[in-house]
Amino acid sequence: MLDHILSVLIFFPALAAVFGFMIQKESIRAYGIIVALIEFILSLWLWFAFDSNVSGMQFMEQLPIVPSFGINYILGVDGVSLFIIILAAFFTMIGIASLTETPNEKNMIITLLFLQMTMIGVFAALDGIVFYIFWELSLVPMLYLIGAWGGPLRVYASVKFFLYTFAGSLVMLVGMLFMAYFFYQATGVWSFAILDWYRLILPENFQLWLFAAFFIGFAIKVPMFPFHTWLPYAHGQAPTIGSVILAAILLKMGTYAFIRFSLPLFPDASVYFMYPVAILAIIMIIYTAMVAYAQKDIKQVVAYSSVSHMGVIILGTFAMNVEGITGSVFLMIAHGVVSGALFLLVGVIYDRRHTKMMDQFGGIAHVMPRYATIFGIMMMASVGMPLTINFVGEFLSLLGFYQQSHTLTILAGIAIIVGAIYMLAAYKKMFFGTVTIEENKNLPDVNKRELVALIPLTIITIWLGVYPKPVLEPINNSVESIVQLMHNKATTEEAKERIPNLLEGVEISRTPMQEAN
Amino acid sequence: MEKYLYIALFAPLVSSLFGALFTATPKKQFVGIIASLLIFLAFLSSTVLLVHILNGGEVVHVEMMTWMATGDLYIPFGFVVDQVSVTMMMVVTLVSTVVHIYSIGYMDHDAGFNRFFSWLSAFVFSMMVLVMSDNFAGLFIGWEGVGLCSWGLIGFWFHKEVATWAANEAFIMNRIADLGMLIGIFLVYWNTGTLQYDGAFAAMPSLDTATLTWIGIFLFIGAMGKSAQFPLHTWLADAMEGPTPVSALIHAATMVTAGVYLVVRSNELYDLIPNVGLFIASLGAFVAMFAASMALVNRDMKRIIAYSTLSQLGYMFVAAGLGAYWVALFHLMAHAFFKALLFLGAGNVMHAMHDELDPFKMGGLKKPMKWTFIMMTLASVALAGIYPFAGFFSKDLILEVAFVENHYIIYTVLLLTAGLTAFYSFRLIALIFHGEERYKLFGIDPHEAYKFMLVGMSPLLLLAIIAGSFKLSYFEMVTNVLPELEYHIHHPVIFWTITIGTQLFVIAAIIFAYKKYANANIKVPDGTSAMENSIAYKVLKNQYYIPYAYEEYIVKPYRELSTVFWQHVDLKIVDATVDGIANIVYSTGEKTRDMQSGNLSTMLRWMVAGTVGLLSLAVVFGLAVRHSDEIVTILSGLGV
Amino acid sequence: MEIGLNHYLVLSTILFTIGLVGVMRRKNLLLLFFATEILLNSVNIAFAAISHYYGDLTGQMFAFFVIAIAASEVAVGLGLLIVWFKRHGNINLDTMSSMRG
Amino acid sequence: MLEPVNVSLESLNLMTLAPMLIPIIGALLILVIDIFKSNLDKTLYVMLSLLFLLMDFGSLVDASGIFVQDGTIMGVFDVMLIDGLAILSQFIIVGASMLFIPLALSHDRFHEFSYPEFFALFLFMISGFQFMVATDNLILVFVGLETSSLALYTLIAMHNRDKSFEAAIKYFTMGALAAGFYSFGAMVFYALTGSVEINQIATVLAANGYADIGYVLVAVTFMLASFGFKLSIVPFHIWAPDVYEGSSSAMAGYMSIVPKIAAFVVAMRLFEFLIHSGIIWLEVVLYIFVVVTMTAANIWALVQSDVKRMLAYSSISHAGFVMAAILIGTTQSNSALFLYWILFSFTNLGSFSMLWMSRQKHLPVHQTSDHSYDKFAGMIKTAPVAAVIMALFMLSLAGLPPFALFWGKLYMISSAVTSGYTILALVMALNSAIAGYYYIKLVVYMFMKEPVLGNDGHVYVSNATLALKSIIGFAAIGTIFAFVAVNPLLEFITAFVYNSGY
Repeated sequence: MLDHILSVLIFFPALAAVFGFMIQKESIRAYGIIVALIEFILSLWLWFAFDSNVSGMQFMEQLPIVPSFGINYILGVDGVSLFIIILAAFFTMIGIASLTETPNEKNMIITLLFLQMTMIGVFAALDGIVFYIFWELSLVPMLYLIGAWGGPLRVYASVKFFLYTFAGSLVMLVGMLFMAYFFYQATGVWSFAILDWYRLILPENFQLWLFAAFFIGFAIKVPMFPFHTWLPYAHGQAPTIGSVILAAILLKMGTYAFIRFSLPLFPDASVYFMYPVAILAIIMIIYTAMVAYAQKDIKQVVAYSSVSHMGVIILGTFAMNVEGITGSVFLMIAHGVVSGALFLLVGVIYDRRHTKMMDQFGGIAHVMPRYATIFGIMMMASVGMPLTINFVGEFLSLLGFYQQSHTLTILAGIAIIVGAIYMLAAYKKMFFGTVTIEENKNLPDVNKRELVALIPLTIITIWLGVYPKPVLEPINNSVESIVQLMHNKATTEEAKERIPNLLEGVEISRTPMQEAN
Repeated sequence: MEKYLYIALFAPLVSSLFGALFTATPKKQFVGIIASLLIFLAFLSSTVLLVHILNGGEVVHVEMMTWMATGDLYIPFGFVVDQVSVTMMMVVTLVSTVVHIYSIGYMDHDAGFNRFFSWLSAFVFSMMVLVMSDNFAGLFIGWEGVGLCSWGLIGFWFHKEVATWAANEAFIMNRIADLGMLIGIFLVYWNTGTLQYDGAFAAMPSLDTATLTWIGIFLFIGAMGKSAQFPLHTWLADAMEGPTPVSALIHAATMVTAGVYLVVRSNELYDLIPNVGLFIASLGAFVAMFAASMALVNRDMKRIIAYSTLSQLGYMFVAAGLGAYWVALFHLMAHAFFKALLFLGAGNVMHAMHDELDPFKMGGLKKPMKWTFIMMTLASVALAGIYPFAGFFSKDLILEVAFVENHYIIYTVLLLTAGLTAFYSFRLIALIFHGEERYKLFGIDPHEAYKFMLVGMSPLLLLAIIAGSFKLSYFEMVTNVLPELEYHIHHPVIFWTITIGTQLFVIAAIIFAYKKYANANIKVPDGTSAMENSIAYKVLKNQYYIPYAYEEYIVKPYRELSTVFWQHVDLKIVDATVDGIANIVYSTGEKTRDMQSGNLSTMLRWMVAGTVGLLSLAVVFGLAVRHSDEIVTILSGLGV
Repeated sequence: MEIGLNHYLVLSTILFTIGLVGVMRRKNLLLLFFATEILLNSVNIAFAAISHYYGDLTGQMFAFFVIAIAASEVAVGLGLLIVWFKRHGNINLDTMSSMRG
Repeated sequence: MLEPVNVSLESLNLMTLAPMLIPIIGALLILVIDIFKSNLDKTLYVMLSLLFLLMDFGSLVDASGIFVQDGTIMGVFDVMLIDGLAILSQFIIVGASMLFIPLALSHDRFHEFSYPEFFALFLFMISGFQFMVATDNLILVFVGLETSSLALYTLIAMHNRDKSFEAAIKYFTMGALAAGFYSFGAMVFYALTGSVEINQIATVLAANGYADIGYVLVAVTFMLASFGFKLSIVPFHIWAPDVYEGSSSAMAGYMSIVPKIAAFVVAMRLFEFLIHSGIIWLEVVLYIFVVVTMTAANIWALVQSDVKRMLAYSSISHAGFVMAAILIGTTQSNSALFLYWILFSFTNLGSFSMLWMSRQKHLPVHQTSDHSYDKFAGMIKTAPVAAVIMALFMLSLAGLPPFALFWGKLYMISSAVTSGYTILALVMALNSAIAGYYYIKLVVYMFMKEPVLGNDGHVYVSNATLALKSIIGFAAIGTIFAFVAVNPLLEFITAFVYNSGY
C-alpha cells in the first residue's frame, strides 16, 4: 500500500465522493468528515514514511497513459510538495468538520472531496500532462462551489475565476508541448515527465519564451499583479469553505509550479526575468496591501492580504538560493494555515451577522472575547510576528532575496509595515471601541464546532512558529537539490553566479540540447 | 546555573499563560498575586546569576534548541547571561516585580484585571528574551514581542478610541524601525555568515567600513524606533494612554531602553565606525534637548514624565554613541529606578484625582498624599542629578564623557538640558504637591494609595537614592565585556568647577521652578495669559507640530492613496481591462451575428462573395507569380 | 471563323456567371433552381468540349454524371418546394427566415 | 477511338466495393419489406439498419486487415482506392451511424421514424459517404457527395416541422450551389491536366511545374468553396446554424460529425499535395480560414441563446480547429485529425443526444426556443444525473482534461507546435479559452440557477428510452475514459495514416 500511497491519497476521496452520491442527505456530513479524516491520517502516514534525508522524489509511481506520446502517470513527492499535500488533506477535513448548515450540503461535500482529489493530484504529479489534468480539473469543483453557494455576484465571480485561469493555463499547455517537443528533438522520444525535462538544457532564447508561456499560466493562478483581479471577486463571493480552500491550497499551486517547473527548467530565464518578477512581486506586496487598507469588507481585506503575502512568496522563490526558496515554500504552508484560519474566522462572524462590512461591527471584543483572542493571534501571525508560523517564511524569503538585491528587498520589506497597517486598522474597526449596533450586543462567542477548526490551526500557527524544524528540514533538503540542479544547468555567466553552487548537490546527467530549428 | 537561567526566562512566560487562562473570566485576585510571585522568582534567579557573575563566574551560555536552519543559515534558541545581559535582567525583573505588585492595587477595580497581568508578564518574558538572546534573530523575537505587548497594553482599555489609536501608532512606528533592524540583520548574515553575536562581531573587523557603516545605521534605525528617538518619537507620548504601571514598566524603565541595549550590545561594531557613533551621540543630544523643551509647557502629568524619559534616553545614546557603553548602561539602570518610581507615584496621584492628569488642577496634595509626595520628590531629585542621588553619578558622568571626548557642543546641550530637566520635574512637583489645593474646585477628595503599593514602591525609592554607590563594583563587572574606559577629568580644578557648576545650575533651576509654580496664586490656565499666546509656547505645546505634520502629510495621503488605488486603479483600470477584453469579444459577436440574417438570398450571396473573394486573391497571386520579376524590378525602382 | 476550345470555355464561364448572378438575384425558389441548373449545365458544356479536345471520355462521363445528379437534385428540390408551397402558399425566399442570428 | 477493353474479374477486385454495397443492399431490403408489408414498427427498421451497419463495420475490419497486409489497394478500374484514410474515415462514418440509429427509438413518436424510407435513405447516405472517402476520382467523389447530400436534405425535411423544411431548403439550395462550384473546379482541373484522378492531377501538375498556376488556383478556389461549404468553413458556414436548428437534435449531432469527416478526407487528398508542392497562396488562405473559422464561430457561439444553435456554432469552430490539420499536413496532424474526430464524435453525439432526450413535442410558454438556456436552469436540482452528464459533455467540448476532446486538442496543438506553427498553436489554445465561456454558460445555468417554476425535471428526460439512455451512457463513458483509449487509437491511426503516405 505504501508503494501506491500517493495514488491512494489522490483517488480515495474521489472514490468516496462517487459513493457519496448514494448516501442519504442527512448523513452525508458524517460521511464526509470520516472520509476526510481517513485521508488526513493517510497523509500523516505519508509524512512519517517520508525519509526527510532523501532530497529526491519519493513514493514514485509510474503507469503509462499514452506511451507513444510520452504521457505517463507519474507521481512522487519531495519535501516541497509533501507538506502542501498534508495541508490540503488537513484543510479539507477541518473545512468539512466546521461546515455550517448549508443548502444541499450533499453536493457541497461531494464537490469538496473531488476538489481534494484534484488538489493532491496537482502536488503529487510528476508528469506535465498529469499535472495539467489535475490543475485544470481543480477549476471545476471550485467553479461550482463559488457559483452555487456564493454571494449575489457569484456567477460572475465563478465564471471569471474559471475563464481567467483556464485561459492562462492553456498558454502554459502550449509551453509544455514545446517542452516535450524539444525533449523529443534532443533525445528522439516524446516525454512529458518533469524529471526527464530536468535533464534538458535549453539555449537561453528558448528558455525565455517558454518561461513566459509558463509564467502566464502560473501568474494568473498565484495571482500576481496585474492578473489578480479575479481573486477579490472569487473570495468576496465564495462561501467560507470555498475561500478557505482557495486561499490555503489553490493559490499555492501557482507558486509551487514556479518552483517545480520554471526554476529548474529555465534557470537562465529565471535569472533573466528575476528583476521584472521581483518588481511585480513588490507591487503586489505594497499596492495590494494599500488596497486592502482601503477595503470596507473584512473578507476583502483578507483576500487582498493574501495577494500581498503571495508577493513575498514569489520574491522568496526568485531569490534562487536555498534560504529564499525554502522560506517561500514554508511561507506557502504558513500562509495556507493563517489565511485559511482568517477566512474561517470571517466566516464565523458572517454566520452570526450575515454581513462582512466592518462598519457593522466595532467593540465585539467585549462580547466575543475568545473570538477576539483567536482572531488577534491569527492577525499577528499574518502580520508576521516572530514565533508565529508566518514569520519564519517571510524572514527566510526576504533574507534569501536580500542576497540578490538590497534595494528591492528593502522595498519588499515594507510588507511588514503596510501589512501591520491594514491588519491593525481592520482589527481596530472590528473589535475595539464600544458596541454601538444593537445586534452585536449579544452575539454568541465561538462555539465548539468552530473551535474544532480554529484550535488546531492556532496550535499549528504557534508550534511551527516556535519549532519549524520538522517541516523546514525536509523542505531544505529538497530545495538544496533543486538549487544545485539549477546551478548545474545554468548556462549564462550571470545565472552561474547568481545561483549558488552547493558543494553537496545531486549529480545530474547533462543532455546538451542541439539547436532546434 | 542553567537552571536559574531557565527559571528567570520562563517564570514570566508561565505567569503569562496562567493569566491567559482567566482572560475571559471576571477578576481573580490570585492571578495578580501568583503573577507577582512568579516574576519575583525570576528576579531571585536573576540575582543568583548576578552574584554568580559578580564572583567572576564564567558566562552562562545555553543553546536550548534549533529554531531555523536552512542552507547556511543556522539560528538556535540560544541564551547568554553575561555582565551586560545580567544587568538588564536585574533591571527588568526588579522593576517588573515592583510594577506587578503595584498593579494588584492599581488595577484593583478593573474588569480586565486578569488580562492585564497576562499581558504584563508576557511583556516581561519578551523583554527577557530580548536581553538574554545570544543572537540577533533571538533579539528580534524579543524586539517584536515587546512591541506586541506594548500594543496590547497601550490599547488595554480598548473601548477608548485614543488608546487603541495610540496602540496602533506605537506598533506601526516600531514596525517602520523594525524594517531597518531586519535589513541590518540581513546585512550581518550575508556578510558574516552568522547571526550569533560572538561569531558576527568576531567577523566584523575584517569587513570594509562601508558595509559596517550600513550595518550600524540599519541596526540603529531599529534602536531609534524602540527608544523613540527623533523622528520616530511621537508614539511614546501617545503611549501614555495605557495604564500607568505599563508606562512605568514599558515606556520608562525597560522597553524604551532596548535601543540603548542594542547599541551597547553591538559595541564591538560601533567601535569600528566612530562616525556613526558620533551621529548617534549628536542625535541623542538633540533629542535630550528637544524632548525636555516639550516637557516644559506640557499640562499632562504623564506626558511630562514621558518627555523626560525621552530626553534621558537621549543622554544614554550620547554616552553609547561616544563609546562610553558602560556609562550608558549605568544611566539606563539608574534611570529605570527613579523614572519607574516617578511614574508609579504619578499613578497614585491619578488614582487620587480620579484620573485627572492636568497638574494645574491639583496643587497642595502633599498633605493628603505624604508618602507619594516624598517618593516623587526624591525621584525628581534623582532625575535632576543632585548629589548623592543616583542621577548624579550616572548623568553627570555622561556630561563628563562628553567633556573628556572634547565634544563641547554636545556637552553644552546636555548641560542646558540638565537645567531644563530640573526645571520641568520640579514644576511638576510644585504644581502637584505645593501651592493651593486647586483640586477642591473640582470637588475631589484625594486619598493615599494602598499601603502595600507604597511598600512595593519602596525598593525603587531605595535604589533611586543609593544606586550611585554601586558605580565602582558595577564598573568592575561590566568592563569585562564592554570597553574599559575611565572617564576622569584629570585636572582637578576643571573637574570641581564643572561638577559644582553643574550642581549649582541645576539647583538654581529647581529653585526657579519652585518660585514660579509653588506659590499660591497659580490659577488653572484658561488660554488667555500672554505666555500661552506666545509663539514659542504654542510650538512647544503642539510638540513642534510634528504629530500634526505626520497626520497631514503621511497618514492622510496614505489613506487617500489607498482609496485611489482601490477605487480607480484596481477596479477602474486593472480589472476594467480584463472585463473590457471579454466585453469586446462578446460585443463583436453581438454586432456581427446579423451576418446570419437567415435570409436565403443573403446566405447565397455570402457564399458567392466568399468564392469571388478567393478568386480575386487567386488572380492577384497568379499575376504576381507570373510577373514576379517585373514586380521585383518595380519595387526596387521604388527603392523598397 | 473556326470555333475552338476556348470559345466553349468562355461560353461556359459566361453561363456559369449568369447562373451565379441568378442564384444571387432570384427571390423565387423555382427560378433559383433554374439558376443552379444553369450552373451545372454550363460546366457540362465545358466538360464535353474539353473531353473532345483531349480525346478521352472521362469528361463526357463526368458530364453524364452531372446531368444525372442535376436531375435528381431537381427531384428533391421540387419535392421540398411543393411542401413549402403547401404550407405557406408561396415560394418566396424572403419568407424563409424564421431562423437567424 | 473507342476500342473494347477486356479486363479480368479479379483485377477488378470487387471486394473493395463490399463496404459500400452492404448498406445499399440493406436500404433496398428495407424498401422491399415495406412494399410487401407496410406500417411495420420502426424498431424493426432500426434493428435492420443496425444489423447492416454492423456487417459494414465487419467488412471494414476485414478491409483494414487486408490493408495492414498489403497496403493500399485500387479496384474497379482503379476507381476505388482503399487506403488508410479511407478505412479510418469509414470506421468513423459507420461507427457514428451505429451510435446514431438507436436515437430513432425515442419515447415520443416523431413521424419521420415511422417511415421506412427514412432508414433506407439513411443507409444510402452512408454508402454515399463511403464512396466519397474511398476514391480519389473526382467523379466518384461527386457522386458520393451528392448521393449523401440529397439523402441528407430529405432526412432533414422529414422531421416535418416548418423549421426543418426551411432548413432543408436552405441546405439544399446552397448544396446545389456548392455542387456547381465543385463541378466547375473539377472541370478546371480536368482542363488543366486532362484527368479527374487526384494522384494523376498531382503528377501532371508536378510534371509541368505548375506552369499556369493562375488556373490551378482558380480550380482550388472552387474546390475550397465547395468543401468549405461541406466543412462549414467561414464564410461558407452560413447554412450550418439554421440547418442544425431546423433539423432534429439527433440529426444535427450526426451532421456535425459524419459528413464533415468524409469531406475532410477528400480535402486532405486534394489539398495536401498542393500545399506540399509549395503553393503559398493555399497555405495562406487555409491559415486565414482556420483562424477565422475558429474565432468567428466561437464569438458567434458566445451570443447564442439557444443551446442547439450554440452547439451548431461550436461544431463549426471545432471544424475550423481540425482544418488546421490539413494546413499543417504532417503525419502527426493528419493522425490528430482522425483522433480528434473520433473523440469529438463521442462527445458531440452525446451532447446532441442529451438535447434530443429533452426534446418536447410542444413548447412551454416561458420557453423561447426548443433548447433555450433557461430551459436547463437548475437542472442539477431536478435531474442531477442528467445535469452531471451534460456538464461532462460540455467540459469535454471545452477541452478540459482528462475528458475526450482534451486529448484531441492536445495532439492537434502539439502537431502545430512540432511543425513550427507557434502562433497558430497559441490561437488554437486561446480559442479553446473563449469557447470555455459558452460551454460553461450552460453549466452555470444547470448548476447555479434556480429551476423555472413548475419544472419537475421530467422535461429533461421527456423523450428518454432505454436506447437513448444507453447511447448517452456509452458516449459518457467514452468521454470520461478516453485516456485509456487514446494510446491504442493513436498507434492504430498513425500506422494507417503513415502507411497511406499522408
